[in-house]
Amino acid sequence: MQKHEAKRVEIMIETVMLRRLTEALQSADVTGWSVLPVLGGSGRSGTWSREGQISRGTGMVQVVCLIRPEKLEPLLEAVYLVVERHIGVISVSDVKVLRAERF
Amino acid sequence: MQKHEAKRVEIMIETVMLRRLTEALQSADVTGWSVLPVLGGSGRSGTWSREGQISRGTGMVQVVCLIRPEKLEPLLEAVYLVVERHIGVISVSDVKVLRAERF
Amino acid sequence: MQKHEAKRVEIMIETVMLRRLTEALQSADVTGWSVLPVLGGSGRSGTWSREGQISRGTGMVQVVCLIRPEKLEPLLEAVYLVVERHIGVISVSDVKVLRAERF
Amino acid sequence: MLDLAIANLLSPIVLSFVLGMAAALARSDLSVPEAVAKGISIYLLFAIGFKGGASLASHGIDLTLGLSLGAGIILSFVLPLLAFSLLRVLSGMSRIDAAAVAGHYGSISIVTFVAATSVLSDAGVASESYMVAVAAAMEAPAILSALWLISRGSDNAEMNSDLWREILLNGSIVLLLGSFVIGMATGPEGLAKIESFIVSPFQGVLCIFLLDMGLIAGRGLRQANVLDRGAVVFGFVMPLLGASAGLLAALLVGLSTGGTMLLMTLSASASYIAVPAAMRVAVPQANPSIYLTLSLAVTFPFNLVLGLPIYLAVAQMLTGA
Amino acid sequence: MLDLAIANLLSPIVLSFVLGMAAALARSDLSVPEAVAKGISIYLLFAIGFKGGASLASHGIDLTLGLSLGAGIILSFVLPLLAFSLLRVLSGMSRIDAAAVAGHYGSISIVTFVAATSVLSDAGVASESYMVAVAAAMEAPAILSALWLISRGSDNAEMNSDLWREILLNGSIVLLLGSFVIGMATGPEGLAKIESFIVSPFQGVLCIFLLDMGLIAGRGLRQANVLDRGAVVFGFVMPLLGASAGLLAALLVGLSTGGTMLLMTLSASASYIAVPAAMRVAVPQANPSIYLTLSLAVTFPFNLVLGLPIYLAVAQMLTGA
Amino acid sequence: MLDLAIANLLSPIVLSFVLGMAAALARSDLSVPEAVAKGISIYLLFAIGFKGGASLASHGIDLTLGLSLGAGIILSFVLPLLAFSLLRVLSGMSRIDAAAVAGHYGSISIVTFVAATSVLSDAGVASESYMVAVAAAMEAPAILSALWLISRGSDNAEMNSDLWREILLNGSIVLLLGSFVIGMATGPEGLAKIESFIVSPFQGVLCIFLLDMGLIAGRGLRQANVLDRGAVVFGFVMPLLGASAGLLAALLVGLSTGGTMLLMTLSASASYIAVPAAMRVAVPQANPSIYLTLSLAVTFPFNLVLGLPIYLAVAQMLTGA
Ligand SMILES: Nc1ncnc2c1ncn2[C@@H]1O[C@H](COP(=O)(O)O)[C@@H](O)[C@H]1O
Ligand SMILES: Nc1ncnc2c1ncn2[C@@H]1O[C@H](COP(=O)(O)O)[C@@H](O)[C@H]1O
Ligand SMILES: Nc1ncnc2c1ncn2[C@@H]1O[C@H](COP(=O)(O)O)[C@@H](O)[C@H]1O
Ligand code: NA
Ligand code: NA
Ligand code: NA
Repeated sequence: MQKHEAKRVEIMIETVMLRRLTEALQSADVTGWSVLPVLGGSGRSGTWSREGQISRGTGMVQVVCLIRPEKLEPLLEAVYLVVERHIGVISVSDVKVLRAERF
Repeated sequence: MQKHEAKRVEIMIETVMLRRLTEALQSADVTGWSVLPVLGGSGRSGTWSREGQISRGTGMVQVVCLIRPEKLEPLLEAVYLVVERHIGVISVSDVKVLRAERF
Repeated sequence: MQKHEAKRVEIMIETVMLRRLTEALQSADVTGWSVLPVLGGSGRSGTWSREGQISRGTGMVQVVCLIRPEKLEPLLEAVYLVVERHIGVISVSDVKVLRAERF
Repeated sequence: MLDLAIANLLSPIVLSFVLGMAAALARSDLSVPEAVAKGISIYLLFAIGFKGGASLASHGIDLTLGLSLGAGIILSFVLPLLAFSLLRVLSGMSRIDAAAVAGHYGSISIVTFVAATSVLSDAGVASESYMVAVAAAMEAPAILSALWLISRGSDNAEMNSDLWREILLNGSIVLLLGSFVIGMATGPEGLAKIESFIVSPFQGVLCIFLLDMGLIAGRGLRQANVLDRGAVVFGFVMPLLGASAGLLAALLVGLSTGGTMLLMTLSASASYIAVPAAMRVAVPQANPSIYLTLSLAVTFPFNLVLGLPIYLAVAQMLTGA
Repeated sequence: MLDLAIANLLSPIVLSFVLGMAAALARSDLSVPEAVAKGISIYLLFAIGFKGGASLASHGIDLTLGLSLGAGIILSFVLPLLAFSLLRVLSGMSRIDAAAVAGHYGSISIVTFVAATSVLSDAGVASESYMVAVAAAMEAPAILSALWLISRGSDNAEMNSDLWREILLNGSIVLLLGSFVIGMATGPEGLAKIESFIVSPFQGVLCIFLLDMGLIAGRGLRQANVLDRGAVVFGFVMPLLGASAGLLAALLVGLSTGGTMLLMTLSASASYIAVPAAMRVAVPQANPSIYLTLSLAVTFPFNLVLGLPIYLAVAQMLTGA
Repeated sequence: MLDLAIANLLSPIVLSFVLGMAAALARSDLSVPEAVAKGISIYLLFAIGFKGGASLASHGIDLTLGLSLGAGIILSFVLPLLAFSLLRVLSGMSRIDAAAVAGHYGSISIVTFVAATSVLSDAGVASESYMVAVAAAMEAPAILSALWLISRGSDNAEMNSDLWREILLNGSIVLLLGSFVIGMATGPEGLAKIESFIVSPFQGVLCIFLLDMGLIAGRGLRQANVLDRGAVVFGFVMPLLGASAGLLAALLVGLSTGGTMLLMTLSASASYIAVPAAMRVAVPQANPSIYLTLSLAVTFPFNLVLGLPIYLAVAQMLTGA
């Protein structure tokens, strides 16, 4: 089956920042992403869990973004502006996608 | 630790199509997968979010499938028949797995 | 944008074992991970789905762990002790991360 | 009728809906968790089915039951054809989108039905207890009509026994009919046992549900640009046409005032649960934003706020109550 | 007794369960969201614990309290041995699976207990208010017996203080005992404040919960092929044996009719919350499908539909009520 | 006052909170699903807003309404300055963390407010029905003060119209004010329709919610090592100072005993919903563990268990009731 090179960008970000992140993605001409819930985790700012939350002020989501390789840099730059001062992590991997016309 | 080559297939698909997809996986002799919830996203058919849903007719899930490399093509062919006319994306990446006897 | 080599470890594990897993991660000096919910899946021990659950005794989660390459082996060894006798899968892939100082 | 309309507008139920809609339009982050909304809808379906069944058990089966079921099924089959023709005239949307929308308007919205029963009980008007069964019977036939409309064109719709099972055994139908049967089997005694769960708090729970419906409808309205002007007009006109057809059928069958109003409501309302799911599977090329926005963000609010009091007033006039 | 059985069969509670089971077997997509089911179970545990405590506060502590607790603990320890022997005779399942199953049958199902209290209250039969404490006490000992059975074989089970804490402080036990203590502390006055939350809607909420249990049991039944014929027989016979043992203990302790029926129910019922979780951690090599299917899809429905009226009838006969 | 304190301690509400806290500290896995907790908080906000509005509709608008709103807004602006100074003296936390904490204490905790209304209704003390509007008005101004405190230092906070919209239209405020208006519009008649949903079960639902708050507070306490001793002292002293300021304002405005107690409670309580969300966006460099632990795990329990009866006793003394 015909496959095409692409990048998979995975961003863990605080839920309160999600709208700002997707706006940044749109501004970088990225139109495809998916948001997955995160139940808890651990990082430099300690351990947290969804169960221990009443506040909307915490909690994270995972944003997965499949893009053509040439769109990676603009995406990262746009995203970086949003997450810069915030907690969260960004990783990039090489993937192959079907139906390249979608990206 | 002993690691083995494998492929990680990640499929975003509408929830209404999930049963049909897993049946296709089984028909391609794939017996291992996991389904993760998706909260929202954006693509060619616009932006959606779980919160704005009352209908079971929308909403997506992510299916992750770890397989031996040689099973990739049959899997993709089976999956493609299901998602062909539907929205959603499919990506493939190279991974290493422990406990290869499980795949 | 400056990117750094890293490993992405993805572990599917029974919810009842999660606390034991994160303790093992900590013992291997891994301090960053995220836990995502899994709705259902299939494997050697059959098919399951969150909807069919009343027991806390079943159900799985996905743990995603981004680490520096040199931490991979200690991590896998620590994790392996926990999952050894249990159901679940572990996969490793190569990724690039921003903000390497965080890992 | 103005009095009725104003009383309806000032009911906690309608105002909760309006609050949700306003909050969504103002882009507040107010939201009802999906699981809670689903839990409430289970409660509403169970309560309304059970009460219908228990009431049937005490009042006995009416001769009009069979006729009403038949009328409902015919309406569900026929209304999509009407809707489709109207859409082809009014709107520029594609043939396949028009057919998909038409399917929604032939089917029913159970929440509109629930709100109608609550308007009836506020107004002290009785209705046939088996109307919930009629509601259930009207869910699926419209889907068939829509698929027939589609297959007549060059497009093809995927339809098989699997999908039929999914449609006929979808959760809402099963729960509604199942609790109807339970209510029938346990009768007034059964009702007495769970009355303080399914009767007294009912209206309050409905408020929270309609708050959520308002939020969803409001978010939908923000995407209303998928609709051309003709489609929006359709969203207001079609319920009135549907209600007229329902009225006619009710008069022929000889339903009571309440029953007439409920059959009008069912005919006027558009599905946003069972039919969209079926359409996504069978006709993925149809744009879900169009049919969801129309039925949820245009027709549902219209029925809730203006339609229900109109249907009640007309039913009262024409059944001579 | 036939009357009782029919009355039980026609209760909204049992019929809701049957509806769920039928929907699952027909592969309807009806489902209760996990969060809602968990919320309801919190409600049920809180309500039943609180009511028990408040009732204890008004009736005073009975001399039989200590004896009943002791009897419960002994039953929980001993029943797994009985279950294990029976399984080894009846079924071809592995030694370790048999031991795991045995642990479930020594422990208890709190939902079966709740359904039993509701049967009692329908029948107007009083019971000792501290029976919820007995229920809590019977959860864990059976796990110990199961692990002992396993460690006697060549297999080994992982058991440590960590796991003990998890078992003894599992959410259900803590909530049940905690609300029992709260009920005791606040007494009838406290109950009066929250009565319209935990008393009046109780049966109705239980219906929804049992609907969900029916769905789960029905889905479980579809996997019933993991069970051999002997295992299925065990699933019907063991509750009767357990109930007999509970009856004996109740007569020795001198419980009232209601208390006797409840102790029979506890002994007859099989865990599907605390014990499976412990087994997954301690004995991962045992197959969860076997013990979950047996306790959820075979024994739970049996107890709910047939067991409870039988236990009540027998308790009424033998305690001379 | 001792009587009051003991009566408060023995209320189901406070004991449910204590149960949750104990369970969390003992590391039980007891937990309330997020969706359920959110559903309950929607219920509580809707109920309290609606009841306030309906009561306003029947009692008419009081002349003190405007004054009370003004007093609340001023308190919300000023209390952060007091809190900040106190923190700088008592604790070694960074300037920016201190400012963030200060913002929380100027704002309010709606759950503490709800618990206070329940204490009042138990004590049979009436209060101004518009106090829920005062509560809503006090949510946001404190955020402004906190950001001003931060921008005075070298650090900078991100603040724009977008964030303002988020704060002013956050779900809690919209729901509280919205249901207040609905209650006002539908009046006692509207209330009668949904009374058995929002009035009778209220205290019971609150128990479950406080059980969850206890679990969260208890889990927070296990992270209490982020707080230095001075910060902990602040967590107990600040509510008393806040309450005193609220008392003064209430006496000036001329509120009733109940109103005085509620304004004291609002001033004494610290936010853990709206303000943390705003701080995460505007001041990500401030440590959320510090402000969440202080307001949820220290001040909230203090207010619930000791504060409320103190505020009521003082209000009764000084308003001569
Ligand atoms: N190395 C990592 N791998 C996976 N998730 C991480 C990692 N580091 C941080 N996270 C996630 O990001 C959140 C915030 O991380 P931090 O900014 O390091 O406190 C954590 O709670 C995790 O959910
Ligand atoms: N490039 C992408 N990366 C990640 N998820 C995507 C992407 N494109 C689409 N999706 C997901 O698939 C759904 C349907 O996409 P589409 O078929 O393009 O409308 C979207 O709502 C997203 O959840
Ligand atoms: N190949 C696989 N790919 C993705 N997930 C898997 C795979 N195999 C197993 N899983 C997940 O792990 C669970 C237990 O697998 P198993 O131990 O094979 O029964 C399954 O129910 C899936 O959720
Ligand atoms: Na219709
Ligand atoms: Na038992
Ligand atoms: Na305050």
